Amino acid sequence: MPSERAVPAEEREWSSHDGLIINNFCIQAATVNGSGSQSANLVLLRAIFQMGVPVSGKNIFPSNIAGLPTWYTIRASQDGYVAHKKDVDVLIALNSETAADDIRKIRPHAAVIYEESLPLARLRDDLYMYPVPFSKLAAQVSGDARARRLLINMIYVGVAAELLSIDFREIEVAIRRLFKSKSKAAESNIKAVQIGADYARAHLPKLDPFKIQRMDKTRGKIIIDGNSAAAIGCLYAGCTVVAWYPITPSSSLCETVIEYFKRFRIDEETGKATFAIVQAEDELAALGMVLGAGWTGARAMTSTSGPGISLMAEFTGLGYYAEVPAVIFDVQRLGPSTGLPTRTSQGDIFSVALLSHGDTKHIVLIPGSVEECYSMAIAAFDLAERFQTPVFVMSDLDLGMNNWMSEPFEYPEKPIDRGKVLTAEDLSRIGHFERYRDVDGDGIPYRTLPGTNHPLAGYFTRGSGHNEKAQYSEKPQVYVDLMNRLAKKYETARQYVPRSVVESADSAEIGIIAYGTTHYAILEARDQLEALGTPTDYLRLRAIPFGPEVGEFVRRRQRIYVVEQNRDGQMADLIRLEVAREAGKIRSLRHFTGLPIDARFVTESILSREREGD
Amino acid sequence: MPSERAVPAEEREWSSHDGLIINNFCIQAATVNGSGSQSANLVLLRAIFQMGVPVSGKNIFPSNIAGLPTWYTIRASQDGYVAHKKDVDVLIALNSETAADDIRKIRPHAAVIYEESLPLARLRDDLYMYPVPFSKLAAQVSGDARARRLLINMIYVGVAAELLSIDFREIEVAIRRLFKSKSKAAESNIKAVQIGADYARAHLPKLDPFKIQRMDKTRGKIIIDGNSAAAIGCLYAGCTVVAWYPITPSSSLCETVIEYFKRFRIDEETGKATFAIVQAEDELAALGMVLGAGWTGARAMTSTSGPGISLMAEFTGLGYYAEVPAVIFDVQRLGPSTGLPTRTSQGDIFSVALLSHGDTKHIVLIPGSVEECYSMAIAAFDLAERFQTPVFVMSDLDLGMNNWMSEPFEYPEKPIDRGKVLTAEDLSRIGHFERYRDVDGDGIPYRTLPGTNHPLAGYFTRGSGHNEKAQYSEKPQVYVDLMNRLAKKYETARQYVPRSVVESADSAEIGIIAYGTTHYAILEARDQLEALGTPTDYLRLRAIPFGPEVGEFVRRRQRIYVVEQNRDGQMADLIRLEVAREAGKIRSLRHFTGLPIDARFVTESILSREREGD
Amino acid sequence: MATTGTMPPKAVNRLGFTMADYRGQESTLCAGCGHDAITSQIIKAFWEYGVEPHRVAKMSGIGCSSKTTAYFVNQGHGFNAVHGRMPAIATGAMLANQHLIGIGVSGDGDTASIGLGQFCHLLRRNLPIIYVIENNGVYGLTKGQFSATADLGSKLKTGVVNDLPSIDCCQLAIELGATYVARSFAGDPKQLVTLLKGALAHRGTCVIDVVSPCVTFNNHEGSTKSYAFAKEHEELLNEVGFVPFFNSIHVDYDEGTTIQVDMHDGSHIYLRKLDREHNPLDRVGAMTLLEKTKDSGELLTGLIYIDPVKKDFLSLLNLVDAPLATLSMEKTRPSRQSLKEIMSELM
Amino acid sequence: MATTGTMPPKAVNRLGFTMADYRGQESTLCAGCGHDAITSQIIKAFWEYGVEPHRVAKMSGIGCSSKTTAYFVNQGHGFNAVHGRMPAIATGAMLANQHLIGIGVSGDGDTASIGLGQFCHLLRRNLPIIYVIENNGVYGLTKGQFSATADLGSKLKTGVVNDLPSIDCCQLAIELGATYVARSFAGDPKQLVTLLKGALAHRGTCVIDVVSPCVTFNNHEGSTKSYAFAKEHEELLNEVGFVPFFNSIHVDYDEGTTIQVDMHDGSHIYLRKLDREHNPLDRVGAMTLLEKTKDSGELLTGLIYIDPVKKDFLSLLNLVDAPLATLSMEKTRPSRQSLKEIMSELM
Ligand SMILES: Cc1ncc(C[n+]2csc(CCOP(=O)(O)OP(=O)(O)O)c2C)c(N)n1
Ligand SMILES: Cc1ncc(C[n+]2csc(CCOP(=O)(O)OP(=O)(O)O)c2C)c(N)n1
Ligand code: SF4
Ligand code: SF4
Ligand SMILES: [Mg+2]
Ligand SMILES: [Mg+2]
Repeated sequence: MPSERAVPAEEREWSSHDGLIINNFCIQAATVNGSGSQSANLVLLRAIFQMGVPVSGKNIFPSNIAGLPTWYTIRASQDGYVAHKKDVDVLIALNSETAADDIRKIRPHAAVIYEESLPLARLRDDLYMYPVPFSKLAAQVSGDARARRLLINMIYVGVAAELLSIDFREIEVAIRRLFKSKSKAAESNIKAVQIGADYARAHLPKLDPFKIQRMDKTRGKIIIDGNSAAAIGCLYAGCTVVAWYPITPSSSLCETVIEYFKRFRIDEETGKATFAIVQAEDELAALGMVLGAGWTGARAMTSTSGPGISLMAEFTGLGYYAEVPAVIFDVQRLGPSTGLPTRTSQGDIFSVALLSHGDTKHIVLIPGSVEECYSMAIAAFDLAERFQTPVFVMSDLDLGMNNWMSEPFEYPEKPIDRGKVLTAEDLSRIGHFERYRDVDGDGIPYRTLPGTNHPLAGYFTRGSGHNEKAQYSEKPQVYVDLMNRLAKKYETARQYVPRSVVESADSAEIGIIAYGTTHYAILEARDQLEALGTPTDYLRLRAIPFGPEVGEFVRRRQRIYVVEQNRDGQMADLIRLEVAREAGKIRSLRHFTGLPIDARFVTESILSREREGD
Repeated sequence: MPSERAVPAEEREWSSHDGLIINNFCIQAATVNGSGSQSANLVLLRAIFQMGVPVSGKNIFPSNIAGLPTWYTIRASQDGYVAHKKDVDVLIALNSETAADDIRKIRPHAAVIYEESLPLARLRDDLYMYPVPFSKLAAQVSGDARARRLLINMIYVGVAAELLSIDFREIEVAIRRLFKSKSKAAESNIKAVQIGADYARAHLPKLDPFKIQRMDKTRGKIIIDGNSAAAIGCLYAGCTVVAWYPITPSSSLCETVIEYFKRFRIDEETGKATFAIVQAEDELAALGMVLGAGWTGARAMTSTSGPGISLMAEFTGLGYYAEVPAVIFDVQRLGPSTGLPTRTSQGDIFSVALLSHGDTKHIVLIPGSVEECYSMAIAAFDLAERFQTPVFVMSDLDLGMNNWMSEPFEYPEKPIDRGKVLTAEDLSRIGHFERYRDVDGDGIPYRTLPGTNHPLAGYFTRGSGHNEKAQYSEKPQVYVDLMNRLAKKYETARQYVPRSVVESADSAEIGIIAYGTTHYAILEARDQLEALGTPTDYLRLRAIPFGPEVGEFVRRRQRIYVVEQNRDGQMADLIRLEVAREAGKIRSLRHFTGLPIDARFVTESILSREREGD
Repeated sequence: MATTGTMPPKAVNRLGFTMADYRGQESTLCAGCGHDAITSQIIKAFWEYGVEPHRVAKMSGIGCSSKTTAYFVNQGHGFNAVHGRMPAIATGAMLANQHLIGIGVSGDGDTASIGLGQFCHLLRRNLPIIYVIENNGVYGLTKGQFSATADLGSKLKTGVVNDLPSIDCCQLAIELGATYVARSFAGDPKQLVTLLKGALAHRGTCVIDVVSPCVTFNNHEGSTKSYAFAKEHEELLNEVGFVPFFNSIHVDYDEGTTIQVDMHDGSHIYLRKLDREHNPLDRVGAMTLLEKTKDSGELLTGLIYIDPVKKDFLSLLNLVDAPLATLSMEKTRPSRQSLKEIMSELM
Repeated sequence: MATTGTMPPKAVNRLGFTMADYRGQESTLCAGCGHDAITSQIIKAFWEYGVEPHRVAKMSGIGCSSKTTAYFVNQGHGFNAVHGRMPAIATGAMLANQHLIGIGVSGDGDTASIGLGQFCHLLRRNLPIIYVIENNGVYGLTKGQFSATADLGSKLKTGVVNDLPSIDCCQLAIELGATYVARSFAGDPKQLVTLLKGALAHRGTCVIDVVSPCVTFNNHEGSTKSYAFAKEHEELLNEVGFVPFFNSIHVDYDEGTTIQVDMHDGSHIYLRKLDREHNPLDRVGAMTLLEKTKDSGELLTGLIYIDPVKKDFLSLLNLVDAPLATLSMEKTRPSRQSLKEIMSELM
């Protein structure tokens, strides 16, 4: 075990007080999935949060149900950095299979809480080792093997809380919150935490420098995952039809929709549902149902991930060409085909932006925070109806399934926008109706909803060639006109989709462009770069098609780093196409390990590319 | 009717001899589909061909079975131009519904053969009008309405032949060829032609200048459509498994495969088939079967069009990531969704090149002639097995379903390449086997075929994350390494796919890039441009990924026109990405009416863009 | 036995519409195609029953058959979707507006080949629509390849023989949960129109599998879906009569020979038994009948199975009465307070 | 009645392999998962029957169940494809090499939800493979949502009740053309191993629908796919015995109580009737039985239907004997002369 020492040089950035490292470190619990450790980790996370310390949690879990290694990382950051951080400061090593490896990987001078019976003590001599007889402690409380396994998790919470000075009362609050309906469970869990804390107090003298101290940086904030946030968005978007098929990491979005809708969308007078949710037989059917519902006038959505996107290609083309609204959430996971279902990625950009054969282009929204999962969900329904086309919302596993702090979401002040819909009264007034005519010059035609009681209301929707009156046509000019109008509609969308967010002193040579969850690594990396004398400007994309600000941003800078989480630099390519004449400026930085991107990767990549001169 | 006159000024290019226009005009037969006119048109086409005159035929037909307007254009061109030409010189107007419109559209001084009872004589006064009492003539021969309808077609052949000096003996040969098995039908058709010819001779004094005269430019050539050519390619490629689902304009490819395979691929000794062909239940299943067969070692293929491509997205990703050979023909048709199934397009480029979610890139071959449909079919199977990946061959309706002249196809001299397959003997010798290891540094691993009788041969194919030994793995580095190797494999493919064809004096400022059937319009347009003082260089793409010659071509020229048949300039974008720093040079010219692109469009577009200076 | 008398075409129905009001665009199918005959009966049935045209949602996939939704009820709302996927479109459409009268028209290729999965799941849900299969045993629109309903041993014009068993859509329908299952023949307009009216009165999935000859590609000798073959082999399972709810006719029937079925909307179906003893309310009997006659070559037509009580899919969802499609924002956006509540739970 | 005695695990089978030679990677499923029990019986059956490991093609879709192809016959060839699409992969694989012994393992979601269309078409083709459905009524891998085989009225842990009828894969299998159709239970290893050996002796599609409890998501009260429920409700349809072709045992049986079925490979299956009169050679009877017991709550296990004579899909194709996969160029590239012939026809 290393002797007491000062914060090492490369850790200057840390807040150090009396040799202590306060509110600025990563805890990693390495356990086995299906063992209930997830609750323990959430309790730790929330307790720190409740102490006012900015915190984030990343769950690295396997694609199976039980028995495989899983890692949960909790990052406390007084500066509010919430990006993934690779360096582990406090390891809770409870998975005997990976423990040795886990220990080998952590940074020097880290603390390790581990099962005392495992032969880990001598693996390294630059760590603070805290052996704990977890199994024995658990056995004191329960005879049942399964119960013991669950208890161990809370015991490590107790040990960690004691060692890191996490307030026991906050732990208690967090546990009662989690188990609210089952208060007996709450009590036994609290007891287990106590056992851990007691053991630590009695047997583990504090050696490491890591400590949580109360702050005031989380007051009024919420903690939520992106999928739940999107579900809440759907709730307030007035979504009425949901058709979905389970797939990791998207399932929890629709499952949360079900919960909230059952709670808040039952008509008070009649006790009946103002929504319909169908678990479809697959993704083809899910999107088909959404299009059917969108056609007849529901605000309809589905949610999926990569494989589902591929299966939705044909129906997406229909929605584009027949101009039917639909909202599709793509919670991206890693890799082609089945890939790594429980790893994060931004690998579907190209696929989604151009989904389907024969000249198609789609509106894509890219939330960069849980708040945007919420607000862009609402925006997506409005856009889908306004533009009468499928609109995609591209989240990812990291955003969708991990817990993030956020300001509370604001109630939408804008009323629901149902777009250009003609009612029977409108038809009587106007006296004619051509479904696919560009009346307003914006490429967007008017529609009626099936069921409208007016002799002019009926029209024939189809995925085959059609004229302005929605009649079948094979005339060359009719086809060209329709396709050009669709292109114009897409141009119009540039004005309506969320603008990019630019952060700039407008003096930097270097521009960074990123989107989605890559944002958090950029925030931190920019500070690191700045500190190292390399100021950067930053544009966070929020939608496709791009607004004019993207071209502008590129034009005014010398070198542009497009940072993203896929192999092929998909967004970099879309940007190159957008700024064709300046495509040479674009440099693509890609992180595609399936773990969320971290700031150090960005910082080091940019510095090394800058050195190389490319 | 106009008086006899010299060839007009804008037609200088035409060969004119004694005021005649010889072997250089377009005949268009406007009929109703399902009426049997297709045979008549083929007879005309072949008769001209047999007279040694270069000829091409374009069928513009509706997406239904019978009763709608259809147009067949035969272009005779002594210079060998075979691109679509919009100007009609000789119209055979037999569709009463469209006749007036058809006549309105043709060029001045054209000839019109039409049913005399239709009130068309006075529509225009700048045409040579030849009224023929088709119904009456047919009634003389047959009482049966259906037979009469069929006869009318051959009667117009006779009229046209007589007026245009097409040798009656060649007509006879062409008819006997077409009806070979049914010689009674041949006789009655010949008789009908005779009736038409007799009528013309007796009642229609020749006024127009158009005439076919024997030449010697087709000797030894064949006439074939691209789908049949591709089918013959599959035959000699040693393709063993075919799974398909009917779709226009791809169906005839597999239907022709069936014919040829039944004829030439029955084992002589046993009378048994050396192939298996399955009509699958849909395109998902078709590609699934191909992948299953490719995995166990068949040379397997399917053929489809746009909607099928969209449905194949998921399986394509599996093929890419699990590295299973497959050959997929995409005979492109027009538009998103169902679109216009009987119109041509090059609209699936982007979709196919990047098909499926999560970072995928595919090898794509693009035949520009019927000969290349044949030879690239063979190449595709070799590439699919060499690279262990899905390989796409992108044809289109124009190439696939229309008739084209060609030199006869050459027997493949290269033996079949089965790629890196380890046999039981190999395994014994080597002593170990890792399915996904990059042994040779080219990104391409070795495989075994299921059924190989060796304890080392088995491995586990999957679309989920896997290490070099084909074991499931979620390790970040394992994923990154695999994806990088796949990227390397794709780089290797640049050396193996067919190179672009460059035609250049290397002095032109202007480069044209085109591919597939756009080629023929370019050939003709370059001559037109040259004649107008605008010389051009030309690169015909034949595959994705591009070879180094593409970048080279762009670098060495000032302005590049990428000409293609889709709305979004999909290939132009792929080229922009390839030459990022010079993307500004790329100008995109797009023709997407669904009719094959014509030279005049190219010439005029380039001239006008050159004038504008862009 | 009484059926509704056929009204002369210029007369108006109970809603004041003439038959012409139920027509659509002109057909572009081949002259003589069975599908056009079916279209005529749809027009007639909708007219006679008195369907409000603006409530009609006409949905289809791709194929000659699927085109026909354009050929009836012009004032209705049509959706010609993609190949084999009409069931999903129909499901979504009905979810959004359960007041629509949904009719799906599909082909045998569309339903039993590419679309089989969606078809089966639609049946399982008992979605309240009329699902007409225009069954010609081939893919008409792509020029006559066998579909999955082609009978074992039947022959294409080219001489190719089908060596796989045919899929029986009626049998699947009964097995998987549809509640009104009939088979008919395009050449038997009287039966077909009655079955269609019965279907209009039923709330649940109504599958009507209609043998509909493809005159261009499957009407030759050796075909088992030709006019000639169907005419020769048609066997009536029962004689179907329909008395709509708005008709006060009282029907006297003999319980020994006739079964009366009371429909959701107050209409009645009368089924006169013929030679074969068959009770269409008996699910096991219906299945057994189809299984037994599978290879007999007979074309059994009539109402094969009906369950007039089972709940349809939409009823299971307990939806508000107004269509979801047109609910106002007041109904679909919960209160400001509710969001506060949710937020405070997350703090 | 005699069945093959179970050999001790270290013994070798007729080919000289030990049982260990039929094992695979270690399972990563939850402890107690029914799927693992099925894997064990596959290992045992393949060992006892004496399958050459290198001839085994193990194919699956996606799901906990689909992972299990990695857990047996390590020396075989595995293909874990995409969700619901194993049938197409299996069809292609068998086309390319009809000497492979194909076994597909799938889940109820994989087969009856997303994969239903492909499953049905596989059945129709009677492709010669063993198709094991590990049926737990839920999507295990995505954490326990209902699949399409969930029984009407069954309950999730969360209290959600399934209100749609379940799809019976055995009934579909018989109806659509499979020729060996059985149901079993992961908790009944003796029956399962015998059914698997019988399937190895059969040439045609063998569907074995095995109730395989998901201990994590569907083993609670209210589930109809739990160990407890299945144990309580299992009803043996018959007692199955299997005598492989290489075994010279002579079986004396009573024709009144036992049916003998002669298999393609010379093996024999003996079926001792139990209380229920059921003849698995009788297709109509088998269908009726399933239809009748649909809502009875009974879990009927045993061999439900067998047709030992119908031709399988590959036989219909009249393929050369050698696998297409490994035919030499001499067999697959026609002569130079033939191309000349084709070219001259096109001149
Ligand atoms: C995805 C897809 N695959 C193939 C096609 C081509 N296609 C159009 S209609 C059709 C079959 C139609 O057969 P059926 O449903 O029986 O209708 P019919 O024409 O016989 O009435 C096919 C294969 C298509 N439109 N889309
Ligand atoms: C196209 C696609 N959609 C969804 C998924 C997610 N997914 C994986 S397994 C599965 C269901 C598995 O259920 P089942 O087949 O019953 O297998 P079990 O896990 O119950 O054994 C789903 C929906 C996927 N992998 N691919
Ligand atoms: S091809 Fe056949 S199905 Fe299609 S319209 Fe003609 S007759 Fe009808
Ligand atoms: S989740 Fe269920 S099906 Fe999956 S491994 Fe666990 S017990 Fe088995
Ligand atoms: Mg059909
Ligand atoms: Mg399951």
